[in-house]
Amino acid sequence: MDIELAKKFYSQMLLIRRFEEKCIELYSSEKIRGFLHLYIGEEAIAVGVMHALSADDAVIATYREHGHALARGISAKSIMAEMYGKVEGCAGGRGGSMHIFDAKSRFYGGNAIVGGGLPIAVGMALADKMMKRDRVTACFFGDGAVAEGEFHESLNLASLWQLPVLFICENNYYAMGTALEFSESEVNLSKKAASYRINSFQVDGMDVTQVAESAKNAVEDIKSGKGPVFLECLTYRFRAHSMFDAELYRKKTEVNEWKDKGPLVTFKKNLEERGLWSKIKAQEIEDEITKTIDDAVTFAENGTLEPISDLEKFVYSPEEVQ
Amino acid sequence: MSEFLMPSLGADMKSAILMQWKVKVGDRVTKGQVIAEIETSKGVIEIEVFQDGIIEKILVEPETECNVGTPLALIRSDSDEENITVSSVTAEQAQTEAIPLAPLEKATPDRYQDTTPPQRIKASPAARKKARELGLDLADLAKTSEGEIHLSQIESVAKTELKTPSADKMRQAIASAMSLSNAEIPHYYLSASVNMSPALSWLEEINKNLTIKARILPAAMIIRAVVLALEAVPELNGYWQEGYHQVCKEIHPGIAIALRKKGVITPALLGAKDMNLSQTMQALDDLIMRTRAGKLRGAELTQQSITITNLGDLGVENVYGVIYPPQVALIGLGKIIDTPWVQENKVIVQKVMKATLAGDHRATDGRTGALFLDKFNRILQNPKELL
Amino acid sequence: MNKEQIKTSIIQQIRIIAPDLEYDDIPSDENLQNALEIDSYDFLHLLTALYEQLGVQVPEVDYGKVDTLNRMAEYFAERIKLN
Amino acid sequence: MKENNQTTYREAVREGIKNAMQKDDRVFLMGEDVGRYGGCFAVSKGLLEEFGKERIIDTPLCESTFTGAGIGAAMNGMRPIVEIMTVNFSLLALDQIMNNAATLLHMSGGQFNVPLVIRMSTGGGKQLAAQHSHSLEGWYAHIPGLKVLTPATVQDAYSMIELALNDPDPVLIFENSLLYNSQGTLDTNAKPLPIKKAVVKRPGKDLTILAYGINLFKALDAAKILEKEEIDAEVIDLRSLRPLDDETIMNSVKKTHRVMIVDEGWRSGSISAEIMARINEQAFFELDAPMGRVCSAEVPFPYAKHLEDAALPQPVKIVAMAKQIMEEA
Repeated sequence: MDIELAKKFYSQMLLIRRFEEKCIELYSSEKIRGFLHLYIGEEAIAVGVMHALSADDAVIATYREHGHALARGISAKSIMAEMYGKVEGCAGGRGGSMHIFDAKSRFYGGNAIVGGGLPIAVGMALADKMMKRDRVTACFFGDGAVAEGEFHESLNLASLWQLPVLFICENNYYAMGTALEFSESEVNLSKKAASYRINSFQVDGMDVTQVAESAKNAVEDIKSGKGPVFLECLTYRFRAHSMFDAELYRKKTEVNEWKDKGPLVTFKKNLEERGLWSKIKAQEIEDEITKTIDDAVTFAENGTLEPISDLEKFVYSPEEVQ
Repeated sequence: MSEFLMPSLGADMKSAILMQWKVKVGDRVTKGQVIAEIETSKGVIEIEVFQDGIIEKILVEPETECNVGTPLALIRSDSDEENITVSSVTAEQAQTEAIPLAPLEKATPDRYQDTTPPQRIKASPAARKKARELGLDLADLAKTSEGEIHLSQIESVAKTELKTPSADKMRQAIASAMSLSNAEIPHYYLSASVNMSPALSWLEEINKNLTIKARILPAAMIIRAVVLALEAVPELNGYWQEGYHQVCKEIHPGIAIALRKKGVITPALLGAKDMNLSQTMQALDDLIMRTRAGKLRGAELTQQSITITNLGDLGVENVYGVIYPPQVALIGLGKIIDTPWVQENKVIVQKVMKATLAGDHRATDGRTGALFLDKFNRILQNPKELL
Repeated sequence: MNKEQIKTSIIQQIRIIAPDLEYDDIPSDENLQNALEIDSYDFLHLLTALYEQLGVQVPEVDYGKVDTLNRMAEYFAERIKLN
Repeated sequence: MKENNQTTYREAVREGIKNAMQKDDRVFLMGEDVGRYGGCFAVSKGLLEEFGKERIIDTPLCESTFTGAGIGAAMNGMRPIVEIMTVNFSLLALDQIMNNAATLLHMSGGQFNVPLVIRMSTGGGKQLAAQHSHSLEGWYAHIPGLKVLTPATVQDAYSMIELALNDPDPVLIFENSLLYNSQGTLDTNAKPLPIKKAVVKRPGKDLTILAYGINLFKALDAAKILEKEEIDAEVIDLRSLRPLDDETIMNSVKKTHRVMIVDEGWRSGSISAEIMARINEQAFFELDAPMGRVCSAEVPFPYAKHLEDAALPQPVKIVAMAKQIMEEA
């Protein structure tokens, strides 16, 4: 772990944290509408996994995907503008918080149907295998998706056809308001995935270095043809499922326990043990991030609305392409 | 200085109850710190402040319901001047600008491009159906109207060129007229016996040197007599409308014509004043034929200025008719029958017809009626006047 | 033209004026105007049509001789033989 | 294929797939029992031997995921043909089809195309009872972002494969299961009609009958019967339910002024209802009589033959409806 890597991990995680906090403020003042699912508390997974992926690999995520998008390199400006419904947003203001897309970084979207992205990831990996391309499709989903039929169908196909897909399960112990023990007979999700003869690992989702390490090994295994890998990252979301949620389903004490071992806290302790904390100039990173986020808000505020006359554009491809 | 507002937690949240403050005036607060609890439809939710500062003033007491965007407290930030915090944006500004509605009309696709070929008559199905029912020809109607032909146009045309309405509709029309008439018109009745023998034998002489096609029926002669009498006594020929009596310059007598098995209709013999006897006969012949063929013109159904019912054919002697509003008189002509008649104090047999007059007392009185019957009778006693 | 043929053409003319009547509705020896609800106007029309078809005019004075179907047929039969 | 290019609908579909796979190695076929079994309706018999298991892929029974995999592969450079055995099982894949395939291009602001072809059999008439006799192509025609084709003739069964594969957007092809054995002429180098074009199969002047899929042949049978009763019916093969060929439909209505539709779907919210609404909007003044339609009875399809026949559109029903419309003129 050198200073540059430490700076990268810390600033990416902090950017996500501050970005999501700004979203709360903007949502409260009605600047952002629709649904908003925040990644506060789970930053280490996105940052760790994205570190292991190459630009050539593909990413498929869920509706809680601001962190993945930022970690994948999509600009705070284009994501913020998207949530303002502006045409400068990464999907032209048509997707909103739950549907962030970016062709350049092969970010194939947030998906608002729980488990909806898994079959697509399988298909993308199938194409890569058929065309003998040396790249991985990383598929993020939560513990809620494990209960969907498509989880079983996708893991089975991926293993059956030995497809180059990296399944990353962000197990934050709650599917919206239903705790894990109320939705899964087998709560050890990596053990469940192993039953499909898939190499499955359980890792501390709060420790960015562990996540990055496991993800790197997984990608290497996949690219050496050992078939799909299943990474279960144990984590916790510090905020409600979405903005309008009284969190009746969990205790504050539990939330506070997890906050004490959150991704930023854990990483800071880790850097202090290695004498790196003082070297990364945390305050500079903080100020730079504040500026990035303020610029993003200004960019979004000044964004323009897509003309209504474009409403039907892209329902089908333009005539000439057909 | 900035306001701490009641936050919006979702599109379907319009207001919430401030339950409890976690801080008091003078307390220092830091960005993200929970400073109050609110009660929403989903339960109690903690709300946080979005920048560092000191609680300057509490604006809302606990247990108060406030709309989203209501200022709850004032927060003085450390260095008040430099950092302008977003939260100071009031609720109104906070509203993302309303989506421009103007283009919404443009966004609604126009219903359809009218591509009906010119030669196709654009008539609505309702209009076509009505036209078919009334035997109206759409083609000539289309010539006079541009654009689409709707039911309303068919119905207005029907008023002027009505085909004989079907029997039951006609019954209904007569029924409503009769009930109105009975209810509103104060009728008075007069009758007189008219010796028809002289006129009939005069007519027979005339018919002798006419071919059968030009033969004149007694009815035509009688109608001619009525018209001449009305010229002398014009008050009976007109309308009672909106409370006043209006005498009609033209004389359009409604003639009762029987339709086989379908009741009686009284189309007007338009412009009877300007017809001599044979012209009256031809006009009557034409009117009866068109009535039975159902090809009457609208005016013939609406312009009657008086009505003549000669139900004599059916053996009824006295005809006490009911006036058709808004007309003011009706003349009933009975059956011509052989009757003992006193002449130069000898009793001889003559062909006698009972003529009755129903009058609207609002418009005319018995004296006018009597004058008319007298004139009518004298004309028939001197038939040459009829030519 | 014999009497029967004349009778049928009279009936044909009557059915033109009163299409609702069938052949057998028309009685041979009853007053046509009363039995068939034919008014003076229709009766004149009937005679005019028969004049055009058979060439015989019935003057008003002879109305009494043509009040039934049979008498009318006879009346026409005699006059057709003459001219 | 026989010499004078007479062939069956099934062979025409196979020929279309084979031809496409030979020309473009991005094309592959994926679905239940398409490989070793040779296809539930024997459409893909022999293809496994010719192209191998890498391109003729038997899938487990997981409609949602193998359809989703088709979407993913299409987004990642392939030209997959996903065969869902019957429209009845496609309900399990409806979320992937509607929320992903039909939506991604628009929702991503034009970034990601889904050049995917999904074929499925459809329709009743084989006493398979309620769960195996659905005719839901009209449903799918409700979804913007999809194209819905209903090949009735042997020629279309062949040429629509190529048309669909060349389209950068998802195309669904519905093959009525009773048509697989039907015979017809196939000209493999005939230039295919564009996807959107409806075709007048029997010109006529008194009444327009709109039909698609197997109903085209029921409509043509009915037209023969009507001919004997001096009713000259114009029969049109819609070929595509989305997009609908409004122009051809309205031109025919403007010619005959009387129109009826044969649609095996249930009448409520069906494609026939949509077509009647469009005629109402675009050719209202052309109508001389109320429009008519013959649809399936609104019942779960019964097993017993006499009941199923009563539930299905039949030529005798089409004739009766046509006469009713003619009388109201």
